Amino acid sequence: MDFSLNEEQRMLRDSVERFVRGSYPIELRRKSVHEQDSFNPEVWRQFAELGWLALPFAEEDGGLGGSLIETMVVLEAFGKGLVVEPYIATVVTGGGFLRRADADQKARWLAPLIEGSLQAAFAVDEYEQVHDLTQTAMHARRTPDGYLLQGSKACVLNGDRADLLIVLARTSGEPGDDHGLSLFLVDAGTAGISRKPHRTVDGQRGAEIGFEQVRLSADALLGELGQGLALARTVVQETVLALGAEAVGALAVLLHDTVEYARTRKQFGVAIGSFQALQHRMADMFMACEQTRSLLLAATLKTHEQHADAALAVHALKVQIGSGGRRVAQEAVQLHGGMGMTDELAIGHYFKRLTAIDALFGNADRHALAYARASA
Amino acid sequence: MDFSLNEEQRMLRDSVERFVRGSYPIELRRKSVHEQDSFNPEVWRQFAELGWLALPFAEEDGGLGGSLIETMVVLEAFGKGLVVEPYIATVVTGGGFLRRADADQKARWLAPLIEGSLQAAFAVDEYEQVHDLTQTAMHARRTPDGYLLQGSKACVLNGDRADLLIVLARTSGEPGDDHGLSLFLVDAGTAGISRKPHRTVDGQRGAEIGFEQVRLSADALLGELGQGLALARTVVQETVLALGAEAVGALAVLLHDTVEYARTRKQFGVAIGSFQALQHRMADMFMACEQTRSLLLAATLKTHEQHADAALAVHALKVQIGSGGRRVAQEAVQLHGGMGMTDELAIGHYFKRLTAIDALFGNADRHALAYARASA
Amino acid sequence: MDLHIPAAEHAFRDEVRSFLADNLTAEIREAGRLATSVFADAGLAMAWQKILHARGWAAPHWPEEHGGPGWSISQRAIFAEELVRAEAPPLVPMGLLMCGPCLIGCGSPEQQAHYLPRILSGEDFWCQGYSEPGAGSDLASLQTFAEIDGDDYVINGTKIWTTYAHHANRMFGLVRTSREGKAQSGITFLLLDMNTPGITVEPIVGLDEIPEQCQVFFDNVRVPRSNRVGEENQGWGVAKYLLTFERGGAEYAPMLGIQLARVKQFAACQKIAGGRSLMQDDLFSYRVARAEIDILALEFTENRIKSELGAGKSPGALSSMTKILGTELQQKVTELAVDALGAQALIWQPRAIEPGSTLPAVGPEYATTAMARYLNARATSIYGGSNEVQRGIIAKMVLGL
Amino acid sequence: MDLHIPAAEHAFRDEVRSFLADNLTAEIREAGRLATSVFADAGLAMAWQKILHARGWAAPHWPEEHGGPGWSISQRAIFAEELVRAEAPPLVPMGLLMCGPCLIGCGSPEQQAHYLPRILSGEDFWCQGYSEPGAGSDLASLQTFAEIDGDDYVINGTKIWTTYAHHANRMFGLVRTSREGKAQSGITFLLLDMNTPGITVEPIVGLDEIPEQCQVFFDNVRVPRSNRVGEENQGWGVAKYLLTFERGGAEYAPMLGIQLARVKQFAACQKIAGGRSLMQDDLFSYRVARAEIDILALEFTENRIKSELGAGKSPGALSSMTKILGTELQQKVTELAVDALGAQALIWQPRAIEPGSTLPAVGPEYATTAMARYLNARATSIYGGSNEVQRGIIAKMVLGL
Repeated sequence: MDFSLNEEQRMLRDSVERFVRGSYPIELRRKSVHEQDSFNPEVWRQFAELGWLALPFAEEDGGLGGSLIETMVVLEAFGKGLVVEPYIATVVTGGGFLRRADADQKARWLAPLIEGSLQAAFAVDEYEQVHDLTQTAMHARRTPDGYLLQGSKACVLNGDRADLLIVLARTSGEPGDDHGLSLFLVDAGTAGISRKPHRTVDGQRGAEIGFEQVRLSADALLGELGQGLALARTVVQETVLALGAEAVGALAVLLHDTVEYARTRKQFGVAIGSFQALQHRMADMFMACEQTRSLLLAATLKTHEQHADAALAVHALKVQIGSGGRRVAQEAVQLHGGMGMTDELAIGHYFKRLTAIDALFGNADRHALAYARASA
Repeated sequence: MDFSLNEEQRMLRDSVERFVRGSYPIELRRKSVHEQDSFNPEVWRQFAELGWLALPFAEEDGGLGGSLIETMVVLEAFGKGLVVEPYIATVVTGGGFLRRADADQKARWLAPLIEGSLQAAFAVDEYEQVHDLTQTAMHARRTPDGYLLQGSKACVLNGDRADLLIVLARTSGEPGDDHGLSLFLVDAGTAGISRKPHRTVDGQRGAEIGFEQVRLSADALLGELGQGLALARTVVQETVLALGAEAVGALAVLLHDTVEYARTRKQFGVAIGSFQALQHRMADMFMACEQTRSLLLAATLKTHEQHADAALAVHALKVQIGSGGRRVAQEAVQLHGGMGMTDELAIGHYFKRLTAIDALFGNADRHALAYARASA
Repeated sequence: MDLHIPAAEHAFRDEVRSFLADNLTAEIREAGRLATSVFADAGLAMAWQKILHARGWAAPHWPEEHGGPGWSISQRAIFAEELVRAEAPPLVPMGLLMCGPCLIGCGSPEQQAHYLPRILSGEDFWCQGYSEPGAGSDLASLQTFAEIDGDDYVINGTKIWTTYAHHANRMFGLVRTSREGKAQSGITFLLLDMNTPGITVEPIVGLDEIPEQCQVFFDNVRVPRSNRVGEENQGWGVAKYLLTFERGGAEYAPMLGIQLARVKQFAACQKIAGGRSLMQDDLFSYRVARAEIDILALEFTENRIKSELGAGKSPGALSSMTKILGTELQQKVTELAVDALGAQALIWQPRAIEPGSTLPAVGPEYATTAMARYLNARATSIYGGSNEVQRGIIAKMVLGL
Repeated sequence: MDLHIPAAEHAFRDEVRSFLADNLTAEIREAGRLATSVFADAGLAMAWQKILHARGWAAPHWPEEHGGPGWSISQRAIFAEELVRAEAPPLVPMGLLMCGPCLIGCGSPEQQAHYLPRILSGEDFWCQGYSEPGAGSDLASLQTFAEIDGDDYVINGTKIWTTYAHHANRMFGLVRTSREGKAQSGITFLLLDMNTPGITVEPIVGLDEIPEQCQVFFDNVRVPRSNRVGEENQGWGVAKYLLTFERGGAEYAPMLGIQLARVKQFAACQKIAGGRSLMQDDLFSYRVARAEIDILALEFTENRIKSELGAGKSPGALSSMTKILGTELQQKVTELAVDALGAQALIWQPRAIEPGSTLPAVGPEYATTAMARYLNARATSIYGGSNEVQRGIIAKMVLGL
């Protein structure tokens, strides 16, 4: 058992952390959010240049052949820096699907993604449901030369600017069935697609996307017809890992900043960090952060090494980032007092990001129940 | 809306509290538990003399015509004094059934109960189940002249010495069915009944009771054949209220003793009650106690006045005494340090009683789910 | 001991309901429904106050001689409950619930005659100048100084977390007039005109992107000495008096009950695995039940306090308890709302939910306010005396620690 | 970064397993299975120690030159896990885990030569004399005094919470030898023979009705000065050294995993409404899952600490974290066991569950120990440095508050 990064991974970590600290100040992020629809093209160009967009892809596909561990290293640093650009949507989730695409599909979509000229979004959630893949109602009907998509998707992250939409739709069965789901690679410019963009609470962007008689050619199908559920679950699992790494980074900053604030903020003539009640609560925050990091390690390594209980460990991680993360973030705001409630301080933005991470792909409760059922 | 006791109720409260303080010291209780099988006949004689055994029964049945409110007043004081004698098993639960019995049954069983010469026990729980009336497996078969009981009951409180067993058994249907349950008034000396007595963690006594071809005459049936579930639920509801009152009394003592201990126990040169972390936790204990008292009021008055949501309020009370009670009791032990873990201090005995109260008739979780289903 | 409601109270409830049915306009009701904080849209809240004032109902807690309706404690509770049930926006509390009662108890006859009618009518919009950057929980350490110069105080310093200072034309507040002795003993309670030269107001944008709070700067601001309430250096006592009054009446349970009912309503429309609704999910409905049980308990705790008040007793430190329980439950309820939404909770459109906004909102209506409410509710355990301070009060005042 | 287990470790695990299969007798295993505390039946624990000692495995943490097996950190962890898995009773820790390492680090060659072999063989049974009625969390305030008289110390005072003092023939402990200066600086570490005249032991009955703890009284007890460990008045340092050693190795996750698996096993036999088992109940299985997830996290936290130790670093205050997490999880797991039992949790038969008891037990076996375990587990957050003290250590040592 070995928990240390190897030389290359350490260099990668140092380089991402250097970028975040040096080239991604909070003002730049704020500008990106409020003036650039949460996407700074210059930042994305640097990601491409530094090779981070190529990281998780096989060398024969033009990638760097990095493993899950490298992705975790990048995301933890992005979590610390509260990077708002849609790395997870495009590279982790979008890229996760494209890694499993066929050669023609890769040539069409993956090459520009790695180059930095393509944005992707996973159109999965729908209204009137709490994230559950089997509840998918949107359907794709077979036509002589392809498929006809009909339905709508809610809160598609990065959906406002994505060039490529990866759409989960029903090619047979009814909502609730765990068969009959298929995945499609859809050009966002296809006729019949309409988007209502919106901001998200954590400074990112999403869209409600309508599909009205959208005609797809047969080669839009990703993987096997009717076998989309398993693939979607695999990629969601990888996405949850990435969110977990980001959360671990964000939690480290929340803990650090809160402790620093408590050491310097004076009330009643002393630093508030000298109050025992607050000390004990910060000790609890510390333990929650450490336990989260432990589960990130467990889930990443078990998935990477394909252990039988990898899926369980990923559920466990999502439970912990949701529930431990919520508690730590709420305490960080509370201990900052009024300042924690301001848009000005970074604390609140970490709070919002952790709130969003919990809500995505099923919150702590959903994953705890999934864990319970799988481990009974 | 009026939350004050009337003159008679105040006198009753004063009299029970006077008894508990003056005539029921912890040493007497200890003697009762360890030397008298948890039953001091002299104490029971005084209960009879003071009229407390007659309290909840109609005047025409030889009772004093007290309402639920009077029973709550008695039980809260008993909770403060940690009275171990089986008032709830015999008077509240046993008496609850007998109040609804026919005239002959009352003449046979209720008169000696009020007089103090009869002990009762409700034989309801069985092994391999968490309290759920509909899971009852024990059955009673009709015979030409009555019924034949077969099966066994687990942890029958006061079952070791009860003269009267009130037995819930299945006269039709299968475990899980909510019909086909009937109640029987059974002389504990009837042939075929065997008992394995045991202590209970809270200083009381119970028994595993086996029924092997036990012949009952037709008049043993309480209420209508196959209609036992509704009546059992009503009496369980009243029993839960009584347990709630006892819990409120016990919690008041735990809080009081913990605060007193914290004010006097010194460590690091100061009273431990001056440590902010402990102060905040005692404030939480205080709030939990007050919220429990509020739910006792709500549940008692709504049941007494037969409000539509009375059953909901009783579920709520059981949730609160279980979960709030557990938290307060655990904190009381923790704040007492090693002393809280000793048999010598009363703290631990209150802790055990509250633990038992939670476990009886479905714990906090069971009642929370019942509440959820009833209020959805 | 009973839960009996006298017929007169039923009649009074009917009277309030019919008034609300007739007078609470759709526009004002929308401001209540969309409010994501205890502070509704300022303009519409003031409009609503004017309507209530016309009926004599703007200040239920005030004594009759100053313009209160002369209601019993039960009547006030009924009135408050019905306002919540009708989704009326909460009135701005700084004048009606804070400054007014304080002037009634501690103000001079002249101050009462001048200010009280203008509070009732809404002509004056008050804000509260207490906290400072260095004086939050430790309010007594405040440093904004008022120096005597002739008939005036000359004020320098800054106040922070001043809710709606950018809407207000008046401020009541605490300033330091002496640095001698204990920190509490050099504080004076003043009334200010926000249009006085030297006052600058800077709104602070909150997590929910709404500028509800402000920082206020004082640069040689002259305030007539006649604007002092109580004696010089005795302002701490005035503030404490205000606090007792402010807390006594607060009731959280009715509002919480309605907010939770809304959560249940939309959770019943959310599907989970197996096609069941989220309200059929044991875990979620368990959490809802736990909140509902806590709210029921709080309702009776508040009833118990009211019945003590009715018997002329002071609720004392029990108001610290309801503040803690009420605010932490509110946080729990807003959390449940977010949890019921799944990814839709992320849709963020603060401008679209402003009353009267014509911006199109994305997603179902119930998703539009949940997140902003959740964010805003985090402040409830910070302001009004943080819950840490309240726990300290219980430990000291109730438990004697 | 990997979870790879080298082949040598697999082989070692097999070796341990086969040893346990051959040597852990049914009687001793019963003592492990019925243990409701970290202290199993003293007689059987000592019998088990003798069997391990015969194989050279009684003291995995000791250096080889003093009789340890010379194992790596991983081997020790594997050994500990396999003991737990086989339901072996825990060994009595006061000699092997506390006194022994302390003598190895701070004792004189003579003390080492005399005592260490007797610890390993089980010839000596040690108890720890630290706490006093007035010195619990604040250990440094201890008052038991040792006065010098010729070649002896003469001790007067009392110790409390002395586990198994009634079984012990030796005590190591802290006494005050000076009242000058800081409280910590007048303390001396001594070794005592429990048969010395003037020592009285009074067992304290616990909530679980088991006399595990004792109070020990000293009335002019003479102890040779040669029984001092370290210098006079330097005992605090010795005790701190012991503490570091004691904590470093503690692993909670393996034991917790097995205890929780048992809860799941019997919860699967408990029926609830609808005839489903309690493990099919979403709420109960949710609580089990939460505990299981916390245990998984703790397992990796402990792995991380081990890997730091392997790299030669000190776990430092992180051992405070595993103490808090481990004990609070243990409390949670024992709570789940009680919750799974319903009313059967009340059946109380402490005598019937003593190893070798022939008293008939009422009810199924799984119901016999759950309540005693729950009660006993409440002590785990009190002893060994209360969890309040541990949180303070994290705040100060890790967070720098």
